[in-house]
Amino acid sequence: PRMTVRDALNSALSEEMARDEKVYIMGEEVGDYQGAYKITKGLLQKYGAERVRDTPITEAGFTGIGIGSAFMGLKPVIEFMTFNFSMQAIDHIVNSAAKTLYMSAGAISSPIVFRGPNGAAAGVGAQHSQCFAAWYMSIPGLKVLAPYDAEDARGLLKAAIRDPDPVVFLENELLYGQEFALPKEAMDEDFTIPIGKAVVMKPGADVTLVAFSKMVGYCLQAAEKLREEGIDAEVINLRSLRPLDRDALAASVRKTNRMVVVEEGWPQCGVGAEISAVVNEDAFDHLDAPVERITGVDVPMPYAQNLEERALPTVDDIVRVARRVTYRD
Amino acid sequence: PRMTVRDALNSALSEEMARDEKVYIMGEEVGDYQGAYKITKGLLQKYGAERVRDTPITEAGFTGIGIGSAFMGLKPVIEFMTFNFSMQAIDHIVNSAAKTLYMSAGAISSPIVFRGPNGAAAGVGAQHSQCFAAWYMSIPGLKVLAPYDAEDARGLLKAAIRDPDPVVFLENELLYGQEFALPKEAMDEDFTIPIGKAVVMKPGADVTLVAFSKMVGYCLQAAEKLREEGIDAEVINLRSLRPLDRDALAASVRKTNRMVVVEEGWPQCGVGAEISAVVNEDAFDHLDAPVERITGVDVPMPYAQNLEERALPTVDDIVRVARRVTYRD
Amino acid sequence: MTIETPVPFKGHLIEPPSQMVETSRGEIIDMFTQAYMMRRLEIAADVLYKGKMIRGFCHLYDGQEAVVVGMERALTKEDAVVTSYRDHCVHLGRGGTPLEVMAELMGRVDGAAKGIGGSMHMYKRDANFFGGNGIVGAQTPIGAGLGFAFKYNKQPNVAVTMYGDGAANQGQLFEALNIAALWDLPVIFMCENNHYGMGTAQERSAKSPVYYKRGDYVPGLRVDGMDALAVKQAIKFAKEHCVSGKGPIVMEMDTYRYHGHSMSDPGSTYRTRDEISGVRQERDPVERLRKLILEHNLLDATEIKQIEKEQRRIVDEAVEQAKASPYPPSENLTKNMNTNLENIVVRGVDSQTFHPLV
Amino acid sequence: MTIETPVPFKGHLIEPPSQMVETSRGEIIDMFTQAYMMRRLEIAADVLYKGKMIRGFCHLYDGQEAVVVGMERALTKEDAVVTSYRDHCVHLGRGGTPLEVMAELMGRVDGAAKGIGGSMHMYKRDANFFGGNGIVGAQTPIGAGLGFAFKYNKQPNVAVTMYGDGAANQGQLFEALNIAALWDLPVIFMCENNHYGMGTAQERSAKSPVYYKRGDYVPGLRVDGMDALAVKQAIKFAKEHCVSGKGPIVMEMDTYRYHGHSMSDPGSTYRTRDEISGVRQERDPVERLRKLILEHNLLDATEIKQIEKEQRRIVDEAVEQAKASPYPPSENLTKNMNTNLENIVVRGVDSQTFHPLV
Ligand SMILES: Cc1ncc(C[n+]2csc(CCOP(=O)(O)OP(=O)(O)O)c2C)c(N)n1
Ligand SMILES: Cc1ncc(C[n+]2csc(CCOP(=O)(O)OP(=O)(O)O)c2C)c(N)n1
Ligand SMILES: [Mg+2]
Ligand SMILES: [Mg+2]
Repeated sequence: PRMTVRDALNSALSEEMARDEKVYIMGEEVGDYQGAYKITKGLLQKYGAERVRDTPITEAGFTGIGIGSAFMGLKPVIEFMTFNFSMQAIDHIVNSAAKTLYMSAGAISSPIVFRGPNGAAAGVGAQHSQCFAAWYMSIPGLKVLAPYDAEDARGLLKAAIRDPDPVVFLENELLYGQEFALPKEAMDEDFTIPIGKAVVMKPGADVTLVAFSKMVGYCLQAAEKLREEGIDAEVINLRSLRPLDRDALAASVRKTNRMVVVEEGWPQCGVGAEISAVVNEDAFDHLDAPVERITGVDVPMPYAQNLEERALPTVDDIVRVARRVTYRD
Repeated sequence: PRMTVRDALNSALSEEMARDEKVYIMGEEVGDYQGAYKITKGLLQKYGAERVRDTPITEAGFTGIGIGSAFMGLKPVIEFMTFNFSMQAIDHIVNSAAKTLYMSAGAISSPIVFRGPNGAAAGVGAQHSQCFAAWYMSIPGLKVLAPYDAEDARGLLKAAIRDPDPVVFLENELLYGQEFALPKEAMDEDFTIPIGKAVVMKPGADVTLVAFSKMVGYCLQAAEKLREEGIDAEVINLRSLRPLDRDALAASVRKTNRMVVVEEGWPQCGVGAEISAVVNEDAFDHLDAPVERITGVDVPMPYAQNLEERALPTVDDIVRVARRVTYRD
Repeated sequence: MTIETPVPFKGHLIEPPSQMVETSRGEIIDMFTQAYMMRRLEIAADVLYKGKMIRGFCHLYDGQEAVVVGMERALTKEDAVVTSYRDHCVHLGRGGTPLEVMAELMGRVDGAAKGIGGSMHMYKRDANFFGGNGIVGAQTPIGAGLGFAFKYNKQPNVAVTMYGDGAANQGQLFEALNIAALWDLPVIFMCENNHYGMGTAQERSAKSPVYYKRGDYVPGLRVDGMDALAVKQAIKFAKEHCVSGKGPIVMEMDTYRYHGHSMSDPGSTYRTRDEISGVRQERDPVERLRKLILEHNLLDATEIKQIEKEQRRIVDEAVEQAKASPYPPSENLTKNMNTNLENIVVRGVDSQTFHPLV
Repeated sequence: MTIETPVPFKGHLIEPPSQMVETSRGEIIDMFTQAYMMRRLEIAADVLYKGKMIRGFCHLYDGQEAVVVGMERALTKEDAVVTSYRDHCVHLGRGGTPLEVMAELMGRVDGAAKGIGGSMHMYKRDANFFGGNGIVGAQTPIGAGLGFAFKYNKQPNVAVTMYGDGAANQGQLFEALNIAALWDLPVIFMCENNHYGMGTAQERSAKSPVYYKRGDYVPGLRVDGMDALAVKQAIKFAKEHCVSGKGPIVMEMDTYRYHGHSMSDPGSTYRTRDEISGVRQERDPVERLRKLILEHNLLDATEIKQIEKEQRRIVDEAVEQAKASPYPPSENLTKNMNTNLENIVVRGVDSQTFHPLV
């Protein structure tokens, strides 16, 4: 079967709501309007206004409410219209959701999912294009997932909703409409993908390309181009940023001896920084070249299309840097 | 002369207020109460209530107000009682202060300083012990400083207030009362330390210890112990986390071929991750061992004293890891 | 001349101003001219968007023109303004040009933010216009900060912070109101109640959608936001209130947006077409100004046509100029990262691509 | 028996309850006993702090005991409570033991959070006590969320979220109030007005320090928070209001803290000693209960002494037990990182120190 990421997310939400009536959705425009990006389409009609809650534009308020209800055992799925607006509520995500289980010595858990589009969209400017992956993956107590394709979207979202811990679920607006093939078992109502495991999208011997979300697609394209040049790239889709699958990363480097990490977010203390450090720690002796990071340029996102394009990694950038670390340039 | 970090900060504030009447201070308990940690002691009396503003406990509100006033050309110094509470206002720090100069194509600048104690204090639990260094240093548009001693405190705070850009200034509560010797020129009213430059606190040949804030002191102590074992450690005080002094880091590694980065914050996507990645990129061929990170344990801060101690790096940890990278263990 | 505004002001903890508005022939004609131009500009933006010349978000202001047109009649450019992403016409009101708006929408160098900001981020520093803010509600403490600076500098000016009915529930608004009231800051908190925040009708987002009273202990005023003269009168009154040291005031401008929220919203799923056409017919701010001109014989129909033609020409020309305006040069990608560039190096997409600073 | 509370309730958008409070001999004695114990416990904490047995922050509740004591008379443990860092006595009110509080303050395994939480973070899940929150104001939407769950689950219970006069200006409170009111959530927003937020007197932090009216469009009630019977009456009334589907209510408990804000604050730089001793003499909540007992001849002086002795013994014993309680075992450092530990590995201070998960 084939499915768009949007339908994958939508069907996962719907099935989990059908399965467990403690699951409810809350956010701006998720009900009547069917979601700003239509991820929640039809859910209000199916599950009613008690379980599909349109909120005022008050992120701190409704995030805190969601967490309080999770403390009581409900399983809210909080939609941020985009993760940019999660900054208004980030104190609650960190101090109320992530830390409470630990602070309470295990007494109070927060089975809650925070989801929405993250990172760069197209032509929306500096305040609407930020990637929050690195910030959230730095927080103990959270789990942080980033699906790439429709299979990921279904399997990870279901796993997130079923997980008893707070999960930050980073989607990508530009992937919503993209269609992917997915295995038949991914259509199963109980299909979940384990949290904390990366997946090798394409095995290879010469260099490892690591990415999450949209950049996985770029890496696959780059691998294709590299193949034509005789460079056999392995592509790893991280899927889970916290817990991070250190073993998968080290195993791949032990095979390829080279790694390039690709993300759209800013470089300093980004996801790539962590992976570079981790691979250094776990597989230094196997590295034949420095771990290279490809990232968004270290500037707020410009609006003009030509600059926006230059502010973000391209498939060619990946090819170029992969050549460099394999000493083919 | 000798001076506590508290007096260094206080004198820097006072002198800058005397120098430029556009400088004012705003925050909770900064006036009447003389500051929760007494950093602003005496300033209300000297400069009056118009320039030393006690606020309600509404971080988003007063931070936004500070930024608005900076847009108009005032030079606010915003005190967060601790940086933990900056999360309530972080959207303004990032989206209003850091990004506006760029978004406005240079038209509107934000000469503002956000300061206060950051990171672990003692016995204050999970919600009051977080280190925000990595988060803020990931944001283009900001400058991020972290003083260690009294000299840093004076020179960097003065530089921050005079700088036309938004500066996040991360202090450490446990250092406030600590007294340091400082050179006579640091007492000068116009003494500033350049933003973006690290300083070598102790030169050495065998391994580089990199830190900021309180951990610089730990590294100096570790270097002392290492000396006794015949390991000559170089200690770098970063001072500035953004811009990061990549050249100083690479230069040191080219000399010592080994690096250990120490911080109290969480590991994932931390300051150490960035430095590990940067050194990989800039000086991979000079590394004789993986760049090692020493960090806070990846958990929220526990309250019990025995666990709190175990949650944070010690001087012995630094010694131990330095031995490891120099292959002396 | 004096004209009576049809809808009475409503005051909260304050005596509202008179409905009799002092104005002049020139002022009414100017207001019509400006409102008409704004209308044409937003319609042109709509067309360009559909033609894929504008991308991303694009929040049009048609329907709400009287708010800006009336407001600017009572302010000087020494006063400060900050608004939301729905900022095209606010930029024009502050003296910005149609070319600046159009070029910004297309991401070109002649734009208000040289193509860097985009639809939501226009600024005019020399007229104290501080944007254009994409974060709902964030402009309210910023606006209070602009007022803070006036007070600090002992300048007899006022800051206006414009926000929507949806934004009116944001916590930081209440934080800013409290501080502004405590410190007597000269700030007009101006809620443009167009009755919807995206697809959410005011009653679904606010328990008390009576925005001029939402300041609780802060005085408030409700104004017919479709009537430029009423707006002028109200802002004049509010500015006097603020500048005289009485602290902030909350205003509710009862207005309406014709377009959907942004371009991807048809704007017709959460409200009826009848509702929209009803407002158009009975309360349209441009038509109201036209009617005033005709009623008071300030111009005849041909002269009005002449104005319209001229304004259309101005907008068309701006569109053409904007289309001809170049994209920003690529070195602008890293321009204006900081004001003080000492020791600043901007990392590019990989470790060997460091950008020059210009 | 029925006792008239001396201070009238004040209502906002609501008819206040009667001053005649239904009670009983047993209830009054119990309330005295509990309030007395709380007082002793906080005094013991003060001593231990000065003896360096407790570290970090420590926010004492003495002076405010009537709020918790009265509140718990009107709630069941099915109802939910969340409060700020000033949580020791709230924990006791929810049925927690003095040992749990004392051991937590000393960071020992017998503490309410096994020594992990500390002074500001006590919890009692089986009595629906959700902490203990160190972030000023953050407990208000959380409390609304507890109420949300009651409504969702169709349980006839109420959630109480307790916050200070300083917290009453926090934006997220207004966000939570609006949502709670829109959705008729059964939530009591209970402001404990002790007139200071750290060193800031209420008038310096709030333009309108009339906290029972600060919900604006939400009904409110002002209560003598030094009078446990008044508090009981008010919470009973408020719970009925909320559970009957009328939505939230805002309460202002007029109360006082004797100690400084936390232990580093002498508490005497921003208020006069006369003010403090005046409250002690005229309004002390423990003494008021004692007076009720004596006035109504519920016990004689010796019997009261007996109770006091017993409560002191309980507290002293708790202190001793707490001192004897071990520190948490070191493997607890990484305990409870997550509920589902699949694939979780906790990194220690360096790359080779991975902690076992327990
Ligand atoms: C903090 C935040 N949350 C959500 C959004 C997404 N958003 C943009 S505009 C908008 C509706 C705002 O409505 P209103 O305040 O009434 O202004 P209007 O668009 O009607 O002018 C929303 C939800 C945002 N930009 N910022
Ligand atoms: C968001 C936030 N800002 C600041 C602080 C520091 N702080 C802790 S308690 C407090 C005063 C709170 O006063 P109030 O709400 O009146 O409660 P009280 O202490 O009187 O019980 C402050 C400023 C904090 N913990 N959280
Ligand atoms: Mg609106
Ligand atoms: Mg208080």
